[in-house]
Amino acid sequence: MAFISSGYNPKKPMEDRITDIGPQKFDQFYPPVITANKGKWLYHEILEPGILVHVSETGDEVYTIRVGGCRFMSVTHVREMCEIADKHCDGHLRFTTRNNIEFMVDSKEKVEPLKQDLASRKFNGGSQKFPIGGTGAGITNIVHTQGWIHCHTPATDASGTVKATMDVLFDQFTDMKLPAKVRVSMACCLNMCGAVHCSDIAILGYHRKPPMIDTEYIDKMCELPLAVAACPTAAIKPAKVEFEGKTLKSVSVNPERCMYCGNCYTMCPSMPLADTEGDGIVIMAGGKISNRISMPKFSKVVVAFIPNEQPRWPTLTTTIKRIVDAYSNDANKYERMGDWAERIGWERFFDKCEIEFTHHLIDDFRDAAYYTWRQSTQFKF
Amino acid sequence: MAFISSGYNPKKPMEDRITDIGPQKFDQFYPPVITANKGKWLYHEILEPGILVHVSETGDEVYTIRVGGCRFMSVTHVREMCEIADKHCDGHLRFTTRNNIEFMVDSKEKVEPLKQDLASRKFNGGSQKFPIGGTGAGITNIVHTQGWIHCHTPATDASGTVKATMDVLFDQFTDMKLPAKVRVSMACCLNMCGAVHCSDIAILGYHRKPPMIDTEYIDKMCELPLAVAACPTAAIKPAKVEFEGKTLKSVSVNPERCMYCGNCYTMCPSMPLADTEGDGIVIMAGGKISNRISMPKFSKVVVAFIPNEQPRWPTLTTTIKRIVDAYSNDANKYERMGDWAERIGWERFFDKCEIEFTHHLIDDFRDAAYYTWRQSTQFKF
Amino acid sequence: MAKHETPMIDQLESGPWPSFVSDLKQEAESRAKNVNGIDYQTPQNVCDDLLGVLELSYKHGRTHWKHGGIVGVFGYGGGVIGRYCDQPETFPGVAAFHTMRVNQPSGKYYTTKFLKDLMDIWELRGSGLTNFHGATGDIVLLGTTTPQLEEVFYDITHKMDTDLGGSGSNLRTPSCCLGTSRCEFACFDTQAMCHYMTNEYQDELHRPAFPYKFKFKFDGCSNCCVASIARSDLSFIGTWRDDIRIDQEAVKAYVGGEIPPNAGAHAGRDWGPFDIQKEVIGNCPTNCMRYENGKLEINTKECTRCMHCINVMPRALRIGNDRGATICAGAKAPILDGAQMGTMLVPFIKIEEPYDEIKENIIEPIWEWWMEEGKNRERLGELIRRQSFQKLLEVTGIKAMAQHVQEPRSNPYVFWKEEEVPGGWTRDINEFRKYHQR
Amino acid sequence: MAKHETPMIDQLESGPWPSFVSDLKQEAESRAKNVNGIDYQTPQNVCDDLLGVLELSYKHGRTHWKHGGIVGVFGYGGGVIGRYCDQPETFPGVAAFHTMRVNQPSGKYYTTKFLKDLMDIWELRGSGLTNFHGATGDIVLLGTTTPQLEEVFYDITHKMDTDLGGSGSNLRTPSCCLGTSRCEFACFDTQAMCHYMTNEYQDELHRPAFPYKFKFKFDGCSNCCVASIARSDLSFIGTWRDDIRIDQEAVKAYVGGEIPPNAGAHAGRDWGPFDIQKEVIGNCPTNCMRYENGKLEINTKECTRCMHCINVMPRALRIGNDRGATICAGAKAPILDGAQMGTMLVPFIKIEEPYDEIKENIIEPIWEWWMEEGKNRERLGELIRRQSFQKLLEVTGIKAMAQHVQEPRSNPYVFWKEEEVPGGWTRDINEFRKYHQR
Ligand code: SRM
Ligand code: SRM
Ligand code: SRM
Ligand code: SRM
Ligand code: SF4
Ligand code: SF4
Ligand code: SF4
Ligand code: SF4
Ligand code: SF4
Ligand code: SF4
Ligand code: SF4
Ligand code: SF4
Repeated sequence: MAFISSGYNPKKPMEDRITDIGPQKFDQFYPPVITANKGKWLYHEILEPGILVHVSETGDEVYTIRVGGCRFMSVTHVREMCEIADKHCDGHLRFTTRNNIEFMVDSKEKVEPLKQDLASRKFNGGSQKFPIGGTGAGITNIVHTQGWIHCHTPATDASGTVKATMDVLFDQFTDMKLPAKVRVSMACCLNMCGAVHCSDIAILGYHRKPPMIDTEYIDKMCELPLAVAACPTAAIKPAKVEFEGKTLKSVSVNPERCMYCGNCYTMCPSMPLADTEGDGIVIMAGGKISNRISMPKFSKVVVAFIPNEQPRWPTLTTTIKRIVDAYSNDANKYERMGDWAERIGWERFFDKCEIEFTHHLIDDFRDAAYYTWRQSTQFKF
Repeated sequence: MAFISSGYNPKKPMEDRITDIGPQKFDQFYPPVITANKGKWLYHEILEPGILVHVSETGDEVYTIRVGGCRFMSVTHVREMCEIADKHCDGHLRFTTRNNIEFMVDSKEKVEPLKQDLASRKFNGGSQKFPIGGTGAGITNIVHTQGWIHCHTPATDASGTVKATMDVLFDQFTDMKLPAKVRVSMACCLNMCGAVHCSDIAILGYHRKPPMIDTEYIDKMCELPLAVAACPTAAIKPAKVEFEGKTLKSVSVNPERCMYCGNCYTMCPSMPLADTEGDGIVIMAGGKISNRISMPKFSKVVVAFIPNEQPRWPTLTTTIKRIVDAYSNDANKYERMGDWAERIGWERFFDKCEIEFTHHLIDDFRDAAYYTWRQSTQFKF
Repeated sequence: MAKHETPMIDQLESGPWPSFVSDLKQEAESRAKNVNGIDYQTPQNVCDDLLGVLELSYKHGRTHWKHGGIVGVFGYGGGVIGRYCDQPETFPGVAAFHTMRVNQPSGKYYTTKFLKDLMDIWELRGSGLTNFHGATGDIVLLGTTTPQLEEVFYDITHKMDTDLGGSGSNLRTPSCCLGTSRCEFACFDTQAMCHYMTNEYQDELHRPAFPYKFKFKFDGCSNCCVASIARSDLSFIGTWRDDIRIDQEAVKAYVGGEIPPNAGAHAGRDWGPFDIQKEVIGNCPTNCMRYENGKLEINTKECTRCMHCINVMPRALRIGNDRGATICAGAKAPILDGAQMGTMLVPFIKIEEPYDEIKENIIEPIWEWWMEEGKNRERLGELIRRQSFQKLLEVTGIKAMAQHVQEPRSNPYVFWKEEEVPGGWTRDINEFRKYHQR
Repeated sequence: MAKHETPMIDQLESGPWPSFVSDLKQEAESRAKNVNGIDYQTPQNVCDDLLGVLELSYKHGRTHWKHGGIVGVFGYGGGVIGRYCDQPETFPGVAAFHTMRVNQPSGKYYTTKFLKDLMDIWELRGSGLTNFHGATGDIVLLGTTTPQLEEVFYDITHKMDTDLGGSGSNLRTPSCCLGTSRCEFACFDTQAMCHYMTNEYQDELHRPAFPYKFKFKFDGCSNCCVASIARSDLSFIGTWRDDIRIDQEAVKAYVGGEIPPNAGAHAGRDWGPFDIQKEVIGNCPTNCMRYENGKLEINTKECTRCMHCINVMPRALRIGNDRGATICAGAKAPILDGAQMGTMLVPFIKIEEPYDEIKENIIEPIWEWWMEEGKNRERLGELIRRQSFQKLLEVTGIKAMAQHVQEPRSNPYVFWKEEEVPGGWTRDINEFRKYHQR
């Protein structure tokens, strides 16, 4: 490889430097029909799963075909999208807040050819490149995080668990048969980069072992007081350790107090948590974000642990499928999963989803835990 | 006065001593109709405010006339009750869990004479001795505590605030026009001996000044470490103080951290809180205890402070009356005050009750405070 | 003539509600007159001085009782609250003004004989002032001098076959709703159980050995007329497991307007004709009822036994036959860390004398745990919060179930036990570093 | 031929959902073939080695990325996440594999030209792998070597007129829903505001001066399509104050079954004919709607603008005309003390460029407070909890109102300010003792 310079001169980093310009202005990217009708939209309709029309007071219409994106995308794949957008959409496209791709056309005739084109494209392995769906009362793309592809703290993989789960939920991506939207989210550790804490179903990577201490290196690599201070449960104490005849500064972790949050590891590389058997997945359910009907709410832990069963995590995916099916059969129209669980009572949620309730699901984190216990004689046997 | 011995011999305290016998068995006190029908009651009906009938599967009936008791009662007053019970009820009566008195008779004919008799009795000052009422969808007796009659920590009086309030709510005691029961409770300090924390309306004595420190005496009279440990907000620190040339062990109180709970005073007489201008009343509302329809719930602080306006506390009583009226006008049948407030939204509660919302009413006590803030865009302007 | 001028509290004599001031004055007068020539063992003018000190408090807006006062009867660690006036020169009659807590009979039924006998003792030996009843449930005898404490105790035990109640760090006087004695909703005999427990645990009641106070209360059903769920460390609340018994004819009578709804509780206002759909079905918190073609159906499986429908139609609906109680734990007043409601611990347990299962599996293991782990002045509810509800389950050997929670935890911070995690917690960093370079 | 055997992750190629493994292989193949003869500045086999290291992670059930890595571009404190493989000998292609966060255009509309240009740069200088988009909203360019960081930065700024996004203790890349551009529910131009704030606060975005990260998100209405209320320190959510606009004819068309409810969102299942009572009126959380005699009425005063009725009947109901936004503060993920939702701070504010009121009265005072008082790694939400919501009100000069709370406090532990209490806190114990003896 020969180094190709962009023009940047490391000796004079400020030369020709452009900084703080921010992103390009969004409206330069609008398709013409959007520019012409911005702020004038009257209503929309979902014509079929994945296909929306928005109608403007000018009489204009924009047809949107939404396709599943796996977010982790290659240059080649992005170029293929561009090729499609060039062919059908005058060179415009957009991405949604949940990492789907939207192709927009300005008349109904253009929909069918676009649709055909998208549906025809498959990866070598057989999976669809651009599955159409993700609208209305169904399941859309799973927002997720890095996992074993790029991060240092994951307790499971992100792309893999998502692929396995979306395969199982694919019907719900392409039809709109659920009582309401079901938003599935994935985060590979407690940092919860996907903000999965308010999802109908959350897949969460979780460590279950206190950190190891790399005694020999810890004092060299970490600011010990920072590691001590990082621990939310005060499980870490400074310690002196004998190592090969020398007394080293280190820390000790009280395993009884540790909740495996990895916050110490974030501050200190000499305290790794990852463990083949310790690591796995927590399933949370019943959260939501929209203020529609009910207020936003947090997801609740419904399965305390599922081991990592890569590559396809069957226990995880069948459990999720069971939850979705139970919800689908039982909830009212417009009723989000958490609202359903609250209406029937969480004790019934566990019955209907055939999930065993275990002591892990009772809150014991801080004082506020109390507010989740049942302070009433109202319960179902 | 000549000392009259009961038989107790202080020199030989164990002589003839009877201990640990507990109370007499309850069933010795039953009126015959209760003995005969215990466990066999079929149903009851409130014939008019204060008058209940319970019908047994044996066909027997018991008529109960409930009368308001001010709980603080003299021997003379109790004897008067006994006289009534002897005359009408074969020498039986009972007290309710809210300090009312119940006279029971076993046939309908006996009701009217008893009623007449009760209604005819008045104190010299003009108040009724035995007001009939306290049943059904109305207001019953206010449970309360000692106040200035007997306790060392009150921030207001108990019997006086209750008398003033019951006079204002007297109509609601004798009719049954409210949407549901409204339970008013009173406690004269944060110890809340009346368990007013789950009442539709709670009258609560509250200090607003940090304790004074009786420097000269504190080390003699208190276990300083106990006083320090008693403080829930860690506002108290051990301190050394110069006093008339001597260095005395004492404590210091950080007024910023003090929430005037009086817990230190409970442990240490040299830290009194009482203050004419600091002390007064908090009004709480919307709590309930029964599990009927909705679950039990805590009362919420709706007025942060009302000064002590003895002897009749007009601001307190008119505020309470306003709350009761607003509730009465607006709530649904069977709807308790807290359920009403939640249905219309607490912002409307303040509007309808014409109470000003102040920053004091926002929870800032510990972590759980957060759960009472509004995490939604759903609110009413 | 009154001993003290009391212009402020005099204003509390007017108005319809019984005036405690008038009553107090009547007692003062009775003692002044002393028609029966009693040799009062507490100052004759105790009531006058109480009026006086109360007036002074009204003037100052502050109490005039000194802090605490350690007095009691021999061998008991509670039952008496010592109290001294902080202006004894001005009010010598109440210079010492202790209260005694007399354990009420469960359910608070009385014969006039009992009351009169008690009043005789208290007129002689005390202030002649009482509370019927204290907030915990006791008969509170309000105000006497130190030497009279033992005398009163002797009298009530010997003459009245009755004992003192609790105070201090011990079991407090248990109390209950009237239960089966006069209520058709009662799912167990609250009075019997309350009486039994009071006697069974006399030692715990009289001799403080706990970290702090402990309260039992017994409610016959979830209407909770003794407020157990809000103010007892262990509350026993009646419930049932089978069907609500329905008398369809009576339902029709309600629908037809022949019987007033809710036993007439709303009769004071015209709420319009009874609407079973709106008033009963529509208010059922679980939506488990249907009224169609003149027939009421309840889906028992979904019913949470909230009592609403039964309260509204007591002549048509009756509690089930398979009765018992739900046990909640940890209720308390707000000091120190905020109030707590009782948390549901045992969803259903049969209530049968001698209550062995409850004593051996619930009450005593909880006390042991609390006595072992509880800090000074830490209520059970606070200990549960500090050490977790799971710990309470362990201690009582109860399996966690979804019924224990209103909702599962929303934070994922699950603490695992080492034995639950394969391989345990001891790991070899060098083994790890073989696969993961620094 | 693949460089590494990948039997486990190969199994993720089957099934209908787009396979990232297939895509990764396609890129590996493209780089291996290099049809266009590119002089790749990142190892040509970077994708092969990523496949390999991923397979190893699947085998071990553990990540193979080392902790952290401090790299970046000159003058910026964020925008790059350093990453090194912990098996560099086996997977030299990904030995260094840093990501760059490129600030997306607000609303994520693109021209193919822009994307293709960016892809050209990234194919040359990076792994050819991306995330469209990162969870915060950036375009994530996934995997390059240290020397390429400045080159990519130079290219995107010079050739693409585009900047890096945030990482580290600074303002993070703001993001928004598509707003008025294609949504009839939008109450303000989310993209315009997002773009404005991104540019206005470039310094805060690129140069970490905060105690921790800070996020803005902009939602056009309370459907919250960018989830602002759950994951932004300050979230701006569109709303209105006047009446929902009703087209009564269209309402009738819905009732008559001529228009599918909820814009056809439920069309996949037969839910029976549309029932306006049950589906709209009955689901309105405030019960403020009536449909009688073919006319829909909404009591605006009681409406909480939850969007439900509008969502169900978008052709009949439209947001009001007096539009603005609600501002919520303090949302965050669960680390450290549990997740937080945004708390409503400003019920309504007009949204008009240049947003002076918002900047001067809300954003900047909040930042000042947080920079002054916030601890290291303390999010705004945590600071509010620690110092009280009242403090946030003080800092922003907003008056407390009932709207700020879901319910008032249930503990009575009100902290008073000395100036609020007559006489203040300094008292004379000797004066007190004149009236109250020890
Ligand atoms: C395109 C997108 C915004 C964007 O800027 O990219 C979008 C677009 C629309 N949303 Fe959304 N929402 C989008 C993410 C969200 C999110 C965010 C999320 O899930 O992370 C939410 C919050 C979800 C939650 O509460 O957990 C969201 C909650 C809603 C709701 C409320 C649904 C509910 O029942 O609570 C509506 C109203 C509705 O569906 O009737 C809505 C309605 C809509 C409408 C109908 C608005 C309109 O008039 O155009 C759009 C098409 C809906 C559809 O897909 O069926 N949108 N919408 C996002 C598409 C994501 C995707 O690829 O699937
Ligand atoms: C006598 C007493 C029990 C005792 O052992 O002394 C009692 C007796 C009855 N209660 Fe009660 N309750 C008694 C205190 C309570 C309490 C405790 C309290 O207020 O401190 C409560 C809980 C209140 C709360 O939730 O805040 C209570 C909540 C109920 C309820 C539920 C009401 C509700 O709407 O939530 C019912 C059902 C009803 O009224 O239909 C009820 C029903 C009844 C019935 C109808 C039961 C029956 O079949 O006999 C009794 C007569 C009701 C009436 O007065 O209208 N009782 N009841 C207590 C009378 C107190 C008084 O003097 O006024
Ligand atoms: C007499 C009585 C009030 C009344 O007027 O009825 C009472 C009076 C006192 N209570 Fe109480 N409590 C009384 C029932 C209660 C109740 C209600 C109940 O038991 O159902 C409660 C709330 C329930 C609970 O236990 O949580 C109650 C919660 C307290 C507390 C706070 C306890 C806590 O854990 O939060 C204290 C403070 C303490 O113990 O230091 C307290 C302390 C006190 C003391 C002993 C004052 C003190 O600081 O030491 C009071 C003595 C007053 C006096 O001079 O006579 N009292 N106390 C009640 C007992 C009479 C009886 O035996 O029947
Ligand atoms: C790349 C991204 C995940 C993704 O795959 O999309 C990401 C990746 C990381 N996040 Fe994140 N966060 C990403 C969006 C989020 C979000 C979502 C959002 O912004 O809407 C959240 C939750 C919202 C919030 O901020 O509360 C989030 C909450 C965290 C946290 C916990 C912060 C907290 O206060 O609780 C951490 C821990 C930390 O900062 O030390 C964290 C830390 C990290 C680090 C830097 C790991 C670390 O320990 O230092 C991750 C680097 C991964 C890598 O190797 O590339 N990340 N992180 C997202 C940023 C891409 C982008 O710029 O668009
Ligand atoms: S959730 Fe955790 S493991 Fe996953 S990308 Fe974020 S910080 Fe990394
Ligand atoms: S993992 Fe979390 S709880 Fe455990 S020691 Fe580290 S910081 Fe503390
Ligand atoms: S509430 Fe406070 S002041 Fe009143 S009796 Fe109880 S402890 Fe005393
Ligand atoms: S009153 Fe309460 S908060 Fe104040 S110093 Fe005393 S114990 Fe502490
Ligand atoms: S709690 Fe139930 S059983 Fe006891 S009196 Fe009240 S209604 Fe009757
Ligand atoms: S008891 Fe309550 S939950 Fe059960 S059927 Fe009656 S109203 Fe419904
Ligand atoms: S948040 Fe509201 S305005 Fe924005 S896209 Fe969603 S529905 Fe439209
Ligand atoms: S927006 Fe929501 S609250 Fe307002 S009328 Fe519609 S459904 Fe009701």
